Amino acid sequence: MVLIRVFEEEVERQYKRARIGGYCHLASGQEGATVGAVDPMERDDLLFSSYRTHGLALAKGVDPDAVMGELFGREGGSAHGRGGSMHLLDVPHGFLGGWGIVTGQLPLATGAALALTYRGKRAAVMCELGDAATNMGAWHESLNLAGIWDLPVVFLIFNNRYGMGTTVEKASAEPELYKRASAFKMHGERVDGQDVEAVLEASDRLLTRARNERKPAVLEVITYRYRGHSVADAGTAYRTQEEVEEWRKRDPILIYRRRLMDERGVEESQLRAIEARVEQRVEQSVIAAEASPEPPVDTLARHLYGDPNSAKQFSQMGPGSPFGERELVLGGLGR
Amino acid sequence: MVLIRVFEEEVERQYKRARIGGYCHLASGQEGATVGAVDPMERDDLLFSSYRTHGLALAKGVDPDAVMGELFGREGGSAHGRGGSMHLLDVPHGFLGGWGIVTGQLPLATGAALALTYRGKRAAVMCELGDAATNMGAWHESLNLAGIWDLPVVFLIFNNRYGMGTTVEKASAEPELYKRASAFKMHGERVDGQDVEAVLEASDRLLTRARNERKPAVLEVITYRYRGHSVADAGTAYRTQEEVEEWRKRDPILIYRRRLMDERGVEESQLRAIEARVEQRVEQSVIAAEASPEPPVDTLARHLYGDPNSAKQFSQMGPGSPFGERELVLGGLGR
Amino acid sequence: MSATAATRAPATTTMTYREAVRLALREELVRDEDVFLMGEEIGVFEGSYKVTAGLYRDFGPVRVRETPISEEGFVGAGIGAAMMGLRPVVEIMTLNFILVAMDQVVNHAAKIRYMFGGEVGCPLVIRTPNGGGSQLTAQHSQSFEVFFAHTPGMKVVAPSTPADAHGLLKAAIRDDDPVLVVENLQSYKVRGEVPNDPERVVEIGRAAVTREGSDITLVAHSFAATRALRVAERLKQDHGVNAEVVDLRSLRPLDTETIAKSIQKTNRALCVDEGWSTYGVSAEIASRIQKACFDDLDAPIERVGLAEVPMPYAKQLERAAIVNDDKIMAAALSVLDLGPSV
Amino acid sequence: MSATAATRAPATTTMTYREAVRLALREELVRDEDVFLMGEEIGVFEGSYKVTAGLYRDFGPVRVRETPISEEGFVGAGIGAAMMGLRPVVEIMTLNFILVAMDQVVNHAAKIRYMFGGEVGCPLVIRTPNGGGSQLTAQHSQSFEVFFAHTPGMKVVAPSTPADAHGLLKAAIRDDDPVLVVENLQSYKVRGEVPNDPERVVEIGRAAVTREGSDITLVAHSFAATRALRVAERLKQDHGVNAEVVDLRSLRPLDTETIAKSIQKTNRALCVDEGWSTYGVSAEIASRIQKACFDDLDAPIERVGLAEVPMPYAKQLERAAIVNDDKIMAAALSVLDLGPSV
Ligand SMILES: Cc1ncc(C[n+]2csc(CCOP(=O)(O)OP(=O)(O)O)c2C)c(N)n1
Ligand SMILES: Cc1ncc(C[n+]2csc(CCOP(=O)(O)OP(=O)(O)O)c2C)c(N)n1
Ligand SMILES: [Mg+2]
Ligand SMILES: [Mg+2]
Repeated sequence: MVLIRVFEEEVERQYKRARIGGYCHLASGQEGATVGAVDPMERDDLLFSSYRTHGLALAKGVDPDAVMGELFGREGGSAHGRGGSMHLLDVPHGFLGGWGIVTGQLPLATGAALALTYRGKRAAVMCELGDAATNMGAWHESLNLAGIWDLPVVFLIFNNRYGMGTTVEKASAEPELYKRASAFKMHGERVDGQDVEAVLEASDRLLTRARNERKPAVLEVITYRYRGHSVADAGTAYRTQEEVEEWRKRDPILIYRRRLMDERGVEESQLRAIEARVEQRVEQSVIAAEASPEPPVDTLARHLYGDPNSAKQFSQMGPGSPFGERELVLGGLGR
Repeated sequence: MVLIRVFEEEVERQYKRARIGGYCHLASGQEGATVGAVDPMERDDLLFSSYRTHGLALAKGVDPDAVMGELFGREGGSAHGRGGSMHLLDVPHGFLGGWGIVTGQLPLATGAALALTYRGKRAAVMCELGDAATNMGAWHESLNLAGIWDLPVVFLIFNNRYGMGTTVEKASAEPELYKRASAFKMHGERVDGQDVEAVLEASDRLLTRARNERKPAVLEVITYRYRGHSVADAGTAYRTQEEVEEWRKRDPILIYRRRLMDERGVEESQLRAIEARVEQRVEQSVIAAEASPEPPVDTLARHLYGDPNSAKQFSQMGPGSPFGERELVLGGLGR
Repeated sequence: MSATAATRAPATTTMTYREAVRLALREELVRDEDVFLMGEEIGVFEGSYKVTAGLYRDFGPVRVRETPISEEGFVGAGIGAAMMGLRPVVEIMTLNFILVAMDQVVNHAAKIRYMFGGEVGCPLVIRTPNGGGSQLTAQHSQSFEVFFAHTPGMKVVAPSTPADAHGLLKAAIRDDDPVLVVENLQSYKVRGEVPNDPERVVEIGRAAVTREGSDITLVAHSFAATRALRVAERLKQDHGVNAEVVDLRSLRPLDTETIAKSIQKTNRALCVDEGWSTYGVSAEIASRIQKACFDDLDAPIERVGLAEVPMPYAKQLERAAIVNDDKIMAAALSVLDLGPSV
Repeated sequence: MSATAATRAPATTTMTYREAVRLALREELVRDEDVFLMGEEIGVFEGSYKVTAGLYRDFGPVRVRETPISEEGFVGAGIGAAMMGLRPVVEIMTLNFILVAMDQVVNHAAKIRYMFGGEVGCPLVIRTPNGGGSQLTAQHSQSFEVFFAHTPGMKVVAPSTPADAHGLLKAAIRDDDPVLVVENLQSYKVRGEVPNDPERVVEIGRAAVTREGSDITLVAHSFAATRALRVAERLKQDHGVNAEVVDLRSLRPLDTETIAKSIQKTNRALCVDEGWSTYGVSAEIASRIQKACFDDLDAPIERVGLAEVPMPYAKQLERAAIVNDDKIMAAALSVLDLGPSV
């Protein structure tokens, strides 16, 4: 949690210094939901997320250097600088991406779960989405498919009360989102996202159930984002400063920190030590990102196609092609 | 009911004689559901339907001559021969079409209901769809919008047990389809479609509620189609002959006929008289269709655009246009 | 006094493209009770790109209707409302998101009037910005308006100036057929003069010669037309070339007459497009020119567009992918036989 | 005995296009455990157009997966499964219905590999028939494969013969990138020879000269390529014209080299398309030809396609709208200066 918090604070600083560009969605306030949901995941379990993806990637074990590198647009980034903040990915760690179209990741997660069953693997898929994403048709189709095909997937709703500036009550005819699982005879439940251990317990239970019984489920986590929808949004037009302050009092890190000290006899100094290490780690990720090379311009067409025959397939497309395309792309496919 | 039954029997005959072409979806067996649902509709109420539309159009008061004329592809048809079996329409009678894309009519019906509230009209929209259509995303989005905006629309599910050859149980994670309304905190109920009066009671109640309280609802009507999915489908690959026979025993016309005679003291002769009139009416619709002119080929581009300025807007598109387009379309817009 | 004041009132006002769109919406909302706006975050949030700022406050939640994230649902609802005679103006936050509503636009809005033999219409407007150039990456930087220009039953306009953004949007709102109004993220900042006349509309289907020239014709739409003008000036300064610029403004209908007239004069043509060239807008332009101006052309028609890749994130990769002034310049010189053809 | 029998075994088998697709699916299902089919009614119902007849019986519900009506959902599920290394072959009942899954194809399948810097791929095949001509009307008669040909990251093939339908589908299934295989409702009935070799594939990106000629080149794909061959024969018989026919087979990549070579020989070109011409496939073909063969052309490149209207129902109206042999004939004659240009 602390790593994510500190990491995103650094991201915001770097964004202001224009070392990071494009859309950038921070999640400070949602660390309890993030860590609680992802911690029980096993290495073979697969995680899909929306565009608000930094924390989830880090929680799933993606190297902070690869995350910061991607934000800096460097070859060392998890997508070699092609994806940016919204499109982190790390297949070896089972992080199947950061996706930018609201609810676009749900059908994909459903298909990944189908692949697990097809291959007879004992693993589960976790698919994060926002509260507002439950109003998209792809939500309905994905849950229905997961239901009729008994797929091992947990649909994880991070209900932070708003889709950009729109409240859940305004956008969803059934604002208790976990209840929407009933349209698919699917289990759904709701948990307090500011209590990391509560989230962890529920996530662990539903993931285990998915792995062992091939049963999909909906887990709604109530949480809050302190910052605006993205760095471009002040986050003040649609909510009061008081509301934000109220939520800060229930900060997931604060709550857990207190619990560790008051109930688990952890010393302040121990926590300080962790925080110090975390800050170091984040600093190091910036250094690593700076050290990583920028993608050379002549690799613009690289990664467009993956089939080894692609260059050959396109080799006769040259004549009459528009200005600049032949060298740029037709040539590039060879590389 | 009898009119619809006899009319569709005639349609099938004419299709075999190649006077009718394209897709043609018959609904014999569903007459109770159709008449029961539509009869309580007032003239200002609006009806949207899927492609299985003949019965619904007739029930809403569309002239049989206009329906048969459309099937024959004549100018006298309700869409002047441009739409065919799937695309009947009659705005004056509040029949807002026959639509071919599964669930495509739901967002439209939602928008029509929105227009009614925008104009402060005391009327309701009824939108028919099939059981399999409840698995499409547009179903979810439409019901959610109707829910948050309090729109006067009744979503009418004709659950005839199959989407082409796929059973409801195979396609829908929640096979009790009316329960899916709960994902939108919406009222849903189920009724026996072979008992026309039961359907009528429920439909009347929900339409009245929609008009007076601006409350949307889901009405699931359990029914059955004797014929295949369309005239191209024998309807034998995915169900047994016994099953069809069982359902024929609960034929909605048979049931109602008995009730009228046994409980309401209606004379057989009276019913015979009605049937005779109906057969005459259907014969007459064929004669009218035959008498109606075919759309002249030089009107191919007519109805493409409706704005009076369209011809002028397109008047400078001519140079370099593909072979045959200038006369065919650019010219046609003038007409 | 007031009379003289009136005569002294300026004929135009300088404003941004964004403000021009906003003004058009405001004027049409005032003019016609049947006009209403629908879209995500267009109310309290004032629009993701602030186009609708102030309208929710002034016209309220019925005329400026906030929607959930349900493009297929609310675009379809707009179509249904339009069938009932209302004039919905639906905002899609960016063009990229219209893909989830594609069926409602192509299979419904575009088909309705014809499919029902003219018995019902669909006076719907969908307005949405396209374009890239701000590191928004693959899923948020597209310009595939050609999909809709390919679809009979649709009308598609893509203004590049504040005056056209204002006049064409008003024309679209008053049109009885479905019109897609393509705005552009880069164009929102463009400033220009807009006539002070709430009754002025810009006719759909008319291209504009935005710069007179004799040596080559640059054909473009949306923000590419703004770039083309800049490059035309550079061509003059650096090479003494007089380039004519045709701003298409409308993609369907397409004003081939104005394009052809220009090339009959210049004998050379370069099509510029913010989107991908292959199977793109410039393909249609080039194929019509070659037919209409077969004997007038001194050189093959050239096309320059977005590199044929999804938009990459890294700044310098994105810069290499988009159609910048240098690329247009180089392409123009190659058409003029003054530079290498790449 | 058996040896001689083997040598006597025929090198090809005559079958319909429909049977050729079915054979390719069967062979690939046998060859690779990772290949599976998904789609509506492809199992018990044996496919809306009976393409998958017998496969459900022989391979069962896991390899031949029946889906509910949820194109967006199961196309996306196919993409997700492909990201995991499986090779899903998704059937969309007809091309018209892919519009509800447009976002999954254009914003996801086509973007994945590039957007993630090559760290994950999408070896997905979507196969679906396009076309009209059976009074299926506006929402069920379209051929907008150009939408996908416009999209970098996609590969699009559109075979016209049983041999190509067989060989290209197999190539698509074995390809590591997303491939849209466009079949055609009219083509399903077409008969032809298919080599008896389960290892044979037809290379993606290669057009075929299906008829040699010297006077004019007819460029077409899908069922239009079949029509073009018929018209070429008529041109020979009725006018002594030797027409060359280029069957594109692949739209992205597009084999411009083969097209250009042909026109450098014939000096005249007619593009034939079952779909709408404006902003359609033939626009790209024509604009590439005019650039590649600028000095070779004796006449403007002509295009003939579906009338620019939604498909009407009435038989004679539909006949007037579609690209029939007479229209192709007339267009060819106009290119040859043997007939009026309309
Ligand atoms: C289909 C689509 N429509 C609109 C958008 C623009 N958009 C991006 S995020 C967002 C709000 C999503 O809110 P929610 O699902 O609650 O997730 P959160 O941002 O709160 O994490 C919107 C409207 C999009 N990316 N995709
Ligand atoms: C989006 C879409 N996908 C597929 C089809 C093809 N199709 C037409 S009807 C149908 C079955 C619909 O079944 P149901 O909703 O139960 O209605 P019924 O035919 O039983 O009245 C299918 C798959 C279509 N028209 N639209
Ligand atoms: Mg949210
Ligand atoms: Mg059904």
